[in-house]
Amino acid sequence: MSASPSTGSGSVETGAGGGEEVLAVEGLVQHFRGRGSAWGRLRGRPPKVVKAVDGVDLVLHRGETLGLVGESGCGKSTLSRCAAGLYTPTSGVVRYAGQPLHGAPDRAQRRLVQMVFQDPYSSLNPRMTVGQTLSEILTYHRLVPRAQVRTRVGELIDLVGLPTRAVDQLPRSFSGGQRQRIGIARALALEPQVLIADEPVSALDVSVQATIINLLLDLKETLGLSMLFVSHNMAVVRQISDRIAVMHDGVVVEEGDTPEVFEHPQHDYTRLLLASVPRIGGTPAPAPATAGRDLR
Amino acid sequence: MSTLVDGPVREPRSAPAVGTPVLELHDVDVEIPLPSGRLHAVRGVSLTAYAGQALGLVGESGSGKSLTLRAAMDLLPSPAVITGGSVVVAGTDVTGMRPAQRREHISSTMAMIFQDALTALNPTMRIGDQVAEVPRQRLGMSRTEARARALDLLAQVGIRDPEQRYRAFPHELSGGMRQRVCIAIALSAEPGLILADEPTTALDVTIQKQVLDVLGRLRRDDGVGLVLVTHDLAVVSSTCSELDVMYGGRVVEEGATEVLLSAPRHPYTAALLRSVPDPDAPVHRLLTIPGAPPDLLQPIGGCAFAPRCPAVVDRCRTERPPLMPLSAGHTSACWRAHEPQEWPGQVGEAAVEGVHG
Amino acid sequence: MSAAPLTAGPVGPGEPTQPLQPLGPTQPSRLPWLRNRTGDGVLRLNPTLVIGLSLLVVIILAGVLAPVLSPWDPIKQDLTASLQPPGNGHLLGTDQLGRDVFTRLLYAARVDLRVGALAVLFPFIIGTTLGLLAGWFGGWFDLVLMRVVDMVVAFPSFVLIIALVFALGQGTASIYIAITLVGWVAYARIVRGEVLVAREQEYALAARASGLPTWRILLRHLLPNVLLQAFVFAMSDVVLSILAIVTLGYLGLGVPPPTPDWGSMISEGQNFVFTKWYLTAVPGLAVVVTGLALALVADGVVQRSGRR
Amino acid sequence: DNGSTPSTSTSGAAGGDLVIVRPQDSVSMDNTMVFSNSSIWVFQQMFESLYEVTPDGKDVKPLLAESHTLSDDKLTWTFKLKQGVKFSNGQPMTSADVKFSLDKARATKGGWEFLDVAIKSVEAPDDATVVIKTKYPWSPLLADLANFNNAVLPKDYAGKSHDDFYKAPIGTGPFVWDHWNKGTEIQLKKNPTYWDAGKPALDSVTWKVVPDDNSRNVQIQGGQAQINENPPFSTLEQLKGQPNVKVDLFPSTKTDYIMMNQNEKPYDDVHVRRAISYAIDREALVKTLLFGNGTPANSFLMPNVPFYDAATPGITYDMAKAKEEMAQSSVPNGFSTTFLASSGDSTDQALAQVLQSSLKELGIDMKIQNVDPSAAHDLQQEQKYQISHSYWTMDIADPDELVTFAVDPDAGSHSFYTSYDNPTVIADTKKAQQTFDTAGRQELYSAIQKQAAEDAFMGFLYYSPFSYAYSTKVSGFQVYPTGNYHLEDVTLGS
Amino acid sequence: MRHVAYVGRRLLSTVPVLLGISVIVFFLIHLVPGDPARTLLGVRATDEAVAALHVKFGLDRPIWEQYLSFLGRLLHGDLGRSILYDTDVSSLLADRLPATLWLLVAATVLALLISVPLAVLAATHRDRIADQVVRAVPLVGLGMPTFWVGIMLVLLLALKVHAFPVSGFGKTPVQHLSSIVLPGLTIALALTPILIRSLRTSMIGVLDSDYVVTARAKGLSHRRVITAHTLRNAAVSSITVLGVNIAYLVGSTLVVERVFALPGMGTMMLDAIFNRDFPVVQGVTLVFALMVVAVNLLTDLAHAALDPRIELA
Ligand SMILES: Nc1ncnc2c1ncn2[C@@H]1O[C@H](COP(=O)(O)OP(=O)(O)OP(=O)(O)O)[C@@H](O)[C@H]1O
Ligand SMILES: Nc1ncnc2c1ncn2[C@@H]1O[C@H](COP(=O)(O)OP(=O)(O)OP(=O)(O)O)[C@@H](O)[C@H]1O
Ligand SMILES: [Mg+2]
Ligand SMILES: [Mg+2]
Ligand code: NI
Repeated sequence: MSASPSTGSGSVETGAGGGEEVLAVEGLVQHFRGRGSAWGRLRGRPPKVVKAVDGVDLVLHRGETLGLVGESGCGKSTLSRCAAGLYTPTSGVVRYAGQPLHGAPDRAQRRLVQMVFQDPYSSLNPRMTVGQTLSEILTYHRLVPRAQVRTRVGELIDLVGLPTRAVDQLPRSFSGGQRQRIGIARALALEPQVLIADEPVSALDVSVQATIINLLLDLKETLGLSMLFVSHNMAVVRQISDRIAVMHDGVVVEEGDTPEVFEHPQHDYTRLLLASVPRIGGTPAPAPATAGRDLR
Repeated sequence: MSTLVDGPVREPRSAPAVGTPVLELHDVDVEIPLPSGRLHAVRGVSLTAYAGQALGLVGESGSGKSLTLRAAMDLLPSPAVITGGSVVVAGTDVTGMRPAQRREHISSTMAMIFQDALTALNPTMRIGDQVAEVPRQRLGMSRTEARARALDLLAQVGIRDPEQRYRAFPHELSGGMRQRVCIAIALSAEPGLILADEPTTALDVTIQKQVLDVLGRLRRDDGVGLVLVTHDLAVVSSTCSELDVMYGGRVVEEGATEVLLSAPRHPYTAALLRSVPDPDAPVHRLLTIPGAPPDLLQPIGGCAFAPRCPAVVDRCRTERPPLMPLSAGHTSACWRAHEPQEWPGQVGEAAVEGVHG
Repeated sequence: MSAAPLTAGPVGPGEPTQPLQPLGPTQPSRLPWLRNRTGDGVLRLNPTLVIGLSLLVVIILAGVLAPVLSPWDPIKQDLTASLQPPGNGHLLGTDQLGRDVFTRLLYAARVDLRVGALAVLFPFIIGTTLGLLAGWFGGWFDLVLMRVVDMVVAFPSFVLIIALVFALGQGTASIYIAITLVGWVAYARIVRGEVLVAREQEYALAARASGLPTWRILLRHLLPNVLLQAFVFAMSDVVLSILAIVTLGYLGLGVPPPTPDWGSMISEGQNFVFTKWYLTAVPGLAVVVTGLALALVADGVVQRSGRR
Repeated sequence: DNGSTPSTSTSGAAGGDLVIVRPQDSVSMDNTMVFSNSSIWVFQQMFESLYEVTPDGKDVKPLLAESHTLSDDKLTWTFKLKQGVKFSNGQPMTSADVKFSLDKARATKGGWEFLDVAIKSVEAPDDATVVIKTKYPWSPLLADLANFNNAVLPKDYAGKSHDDFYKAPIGTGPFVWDHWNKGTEIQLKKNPTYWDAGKPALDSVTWKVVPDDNSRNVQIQGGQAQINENPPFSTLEQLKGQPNVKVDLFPSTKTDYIMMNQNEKPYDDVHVRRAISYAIDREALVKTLLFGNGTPANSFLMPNVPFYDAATPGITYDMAKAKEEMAQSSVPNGFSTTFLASSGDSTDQALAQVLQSSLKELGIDMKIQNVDPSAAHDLQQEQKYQISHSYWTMDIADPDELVTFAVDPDAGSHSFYTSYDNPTVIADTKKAQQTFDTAGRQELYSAIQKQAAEDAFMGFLYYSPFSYAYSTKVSGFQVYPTGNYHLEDVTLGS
Repeated sequence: MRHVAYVGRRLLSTVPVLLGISVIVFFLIHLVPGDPARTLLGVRATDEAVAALHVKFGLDRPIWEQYLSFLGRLLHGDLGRSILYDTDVSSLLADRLPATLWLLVAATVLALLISVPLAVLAATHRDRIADQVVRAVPLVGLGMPTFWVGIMLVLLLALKVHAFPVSGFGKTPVQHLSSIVLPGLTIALALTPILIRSLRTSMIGVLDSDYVVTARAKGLSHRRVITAHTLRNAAVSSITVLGVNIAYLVGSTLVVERVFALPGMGTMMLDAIFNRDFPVVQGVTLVFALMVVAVNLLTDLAHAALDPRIELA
């Protein structure tokens, strides 16, 4: 897989994941202005700028899972939120099937890229039952006739492996893993083509983490979803991704097929990352070449 | 990852000889009175931590790991209380001591570090002062002595430019540095044992490694014992020689890490092991553990894991299995510990099926 | 390989065989703050809330049932029975104009609770709306609104209320207007702050990701979640409003006579503090108890919501 | 001064600072312009007039004048001045000062000059003699001269401008100016060169503003103040119960009225006014509002004023008659009206509520409109009210001041702001001003009082005394029916 | 150094607020019905005299013109002349300011003296009897009208016990000090419920935090844990609460000064309102607002000084 920017919109490339390109991130830059003071703003003093994403090109193919790894704060979440069309990028575009995603007037278009969030506790409205959360979007997007909303909600809940009675419960009566399932059901309700999962398992216990990973793998297979999977857990990423992009300080430093990246890392940072991964039973890996680097 | 800046190697004042028990828990019970009833969070836990040895403590979220450590440190969050058993620190039973005396005894023998270093540091105090606080307040050093000691400690945990960092506030440091400051604080009382409650969960892998390396070095060079709580088996595997697995407030399996991880003799340990993805060997599907952890508000008749156990037999539901020795230093609380090969094939069978992709 | 069917059955060896906590009735209570933490809809109240609510109910009942509880008319005077000591059919004696103090105390509960609640209702609505919009949209609207808030906040609210009641003339309407003009800022601030936090919560992002329109996100997703703090503040605000009314009464600008209200009762009784102390102490106590009840309710609600 | 001293001993130790607490501050020391009692009672300690009111309030006696003679045509008054009187700046008082003062007093606008309208000229033939000519025979002249607006000030304000003079006034009185912290306190010091040797006993007097009723009471008990100016009647009972506190009720000329604006229907109907007047239970008001410390009023004049007629058949409480009158009126079935009340004035509030419930029986639906005191004052004077409450205290020892104010619509006050207009009464008023013999005046004033009561142009409520609470250390303190007091006789014990 | 620049910037940023305040003050007071000239001149004032006074005080000009000249004079530090007392408002204010400042300082100090120890007691004995009592008793205070509390305090501590003067302000600083205790206490009692609750809540939050557990794990004495690790951090959030309530505190001087006959700005304000003395009302309100703004600035600074995480940007 090439790390080079795709050439022009709508161009079809084939990679390890196979299939046409569904989501393309081109030259994406996302800066945040620091809070700054009101007075400073009045005087036009430039507030501090955080360069969260600083020029990223990525391509996601149909049916493929792209893993995005990198240390904490390197801009993974920002990139994925941009990719889901939630932020207006400072510059660059995100295209879905060749069409710019952001500012798309068509709500049908925007629903095709959906997101699962990291924190299972804050990503559900605490005052809406699961049924309300799901039927709200179904009704609003007129995905099914009104009369069938309830049936569809039942199907979705079933799909993510929750019991039917969960419909009338508030999020707080669910465990973290169950909440994350609700989050996935919500994303799936919109029948998306692309699922962006921003560290969906990092807040979960290992055993629960396994069930969610399995669920995502199954969904991908049965629904043919394309997925951008963000994580800092190398093992998890290896388990789920076809391709991997390694991010460092707002830019993608390495990209390639999963086994390739794991076995023949090119970039120093990737090597450091892999060397740091603890392994069960494995003797501690030898110190990487970059050892001794100051820790920021 | 850091190379340790060479400071003067110090012999910890109170460090017992390697191999002597520093902390012994005997049948400790911790209960939390809640409006909805008494939550029996720790149920008769016994464990021993030796000087110079790293003991791992793993288990599902909510299995009572943190409360066990905090019970040992006499730092239970209110309203939790120890309701049974005894805590022996450096050979002395502290359960009957007067609070001030107990506090003094415990904190001069053991120290504790927490998961989130940012919240574990006082945000309004300079980090140097936080490290110097124990030498100054408790060890009776003068201001300059304490300062020198703090600088020394900061250097020991691999903080570059300690002179300059001395005056920094916690929020001005990176996560890994903060965690190392915490370790420096823990070391400032010259403990024989460090209790670490998920010290690396909040860090990413590269920084996690640096922190674990510092802890490992302390153990090797200074003979400081370590109790490491985590739910990451991989971390345990590369850090600890001994391992205790907890489930539902009890220790369910105990033994050498290597043995436990290669040949688990408790179904829970086995299941846990199989649900961890291996960075080097992706599988088609991970094993999961169906069902939910036990409700600790309720009494549990038999084995706490029984409702979720693939190898469950009738006896498991009615009679609680005690920790039973299997081989030297390896015990398991399972009625069927002796016949792992007899456990029915679980869904996890699929796990070894083949490399995916 | 294990391909689970699209719609049927749990996928994989998922956790939920008996995963859910015990459940209550399926239809949860409509009042979110009356649900307990597990959300099972059973009104399992905590002691603080119980005491607070029962006190409040007693006070409200005292007002509502005043005609039943007392044979006297709160307004009818008997100049021959002025300033009677307690006893003789008058539980708390009579006031200067020979009216039964106990009866007036009961009827005053009606007036004060109503005035207090209404005086809080308007600022609550206005402040919450503005705070919600400012917090969500930010930008110049937020900037201007916050500068206005700064200005109003810079005034000692009491000074402003007194000046406004003066300007507008005595009467309950003036009290409402004055308290509203001054009071909305607190709500705007609180709600804005909460919105700034809530809008960064992932559920708000998720609602946006689902392509829901802004008004719906504001009303359905943010408002219910930011209302708690505003509500809690409103509880103490009712007390403050009653106190403001009482103090206006002390300055002679309160609820116009002959309507009984605790404030005017206290100020009428002031000249007798040394001889007939109960004339001021009892209505004073009524204000205190009401304040206590509302504060306990607010406390209980906070405890119940799991926040501290 | 040789007034008899009612309060017992005069043997208190000399010296000391007397602190008087009061609800409001003075407004100004300008004796020709100011109407506020709290100002008047202060500058009266510094300024003296040719005559002064006698302690019973019914007559005048010479003060800075020695004696007077009246010409036969009753138009020329000649006064001999007291000798040896000095101003507090050391300058002796002469007839030139008197002429200057009276000329200034007459020249003001919107002040007390209405008292002096009859004066044609003032002359000073020699240092010790003053001659006053009137435009027509004017019997109340001595009473008018006794008023504070005609006090004797140094000629040409002792070389200062009018404004500067009143910032630190100079007079012949027993006390001299010290300082004034506006809104908090005024202090006067003893005049060491006072002409009445040996007086005053006090070193200084301080008036402090303490708006809260209870605070004033408490300060007397706590020893921080010695005299509490006009404590409300409602607090008298508790004051009497305190050790070391003495409560005195001094006979006054204070009368309270219900004003009815005849410009507003249906108050132009005499039956309505009478009905309302009949519906007022004055006995009950005295009992509840004044706590028994007063008497129902039968006339708009008060018992301590000359020519008051106790026999005037005033209207008394009689509900049956009230209903009868109502039935005869233009609004037999009642009407609705608004009472203008001062907020914060407890008497007003209570009175309004009592009236409200009495009028209900007549089918009159009365609302209470509370406005702050100064707005209430304005609205009354602009006659933008329907029914309201007011009171009056005399300043001089002659009924003319009040009678003109109350029943003569042309005197500037539209008959006490009621627009009452009865030609017979007006004619009698004018005649009385020019009548010198007591019997003749009595006859005229009796007629006026009778007619005014019959017309019920106001509802006369009650006469009430001046209440004062003071420390038992204070002796020699006396208040005159006009409300003023003399502090030169006061001593402070220890 | 960074603090100096910060104060400078904060001061500048109050300018638009103050301007807004001046607008509110000016127009608000003109809503009040009634004519100050008539109020001043009294019963028999002629129309000419009233008109003359109008000219003298500029009351005859259009209102916006009055505002502009008001603002212009304000910039020269001229607050105008009191209509009632015919004195410069600024000199009146100078007379009255000390009592009010004494009162505010006394109230704040007393409030802190009462609430800090109680909050510490409650937070360290969480959910036990001491905590319940400390939490419940001030709640009672929350509902008590200030003037009533004032009267009760006078009855109890001045008249029965003779511990303090009943009212007034005295002449010497020592007298000021003893006279200010009761009024200060009155305001403090109204403030303590709020302070105790916020301080207790933040103390509990801090006590539960990992760094306090760390401090305890270090084996430090209870006293050291409270003073070095808990109070300061708890104060960080409570100081803001105190700042927010300063406006309330300033407002309550209106009533408290009246009850205790203190010659402060609050009583002057009431007098001025009752007499429609516009310039004084404007002046006092401005000074009050300035005080609130200044106190908020101070609390911000204190906050920044206590909490190194605050960026003084
Ligand atoms: N809304 C925002 N405003 C200002 N700065 C932001 C915002 N969101 C993110 N940042 C900053 O941008 C940088 C990248 O943040 P981001 O959350 O994308 O990192 P991440 O890789 O997801 O980290 P983590 O693994 O901790 O989730 C960080 O320095 C962060 O502080
Ligand atoms: N302060 C508390 N109040 C109520 N319940 C508590 C409290 N602290 C712990 N518990 C409960 O006690 C049990 C054990 O908690 P503990 O923190 O020891 O678990 P743990 O093994 O450390 O879990 P984790 O891996 O999530 O940290 C859990 O069920 C937890 O919910
Ligand atoms: Mg992230
Ligand atoms: Mg834990
Ligand atoms: Ni497969």
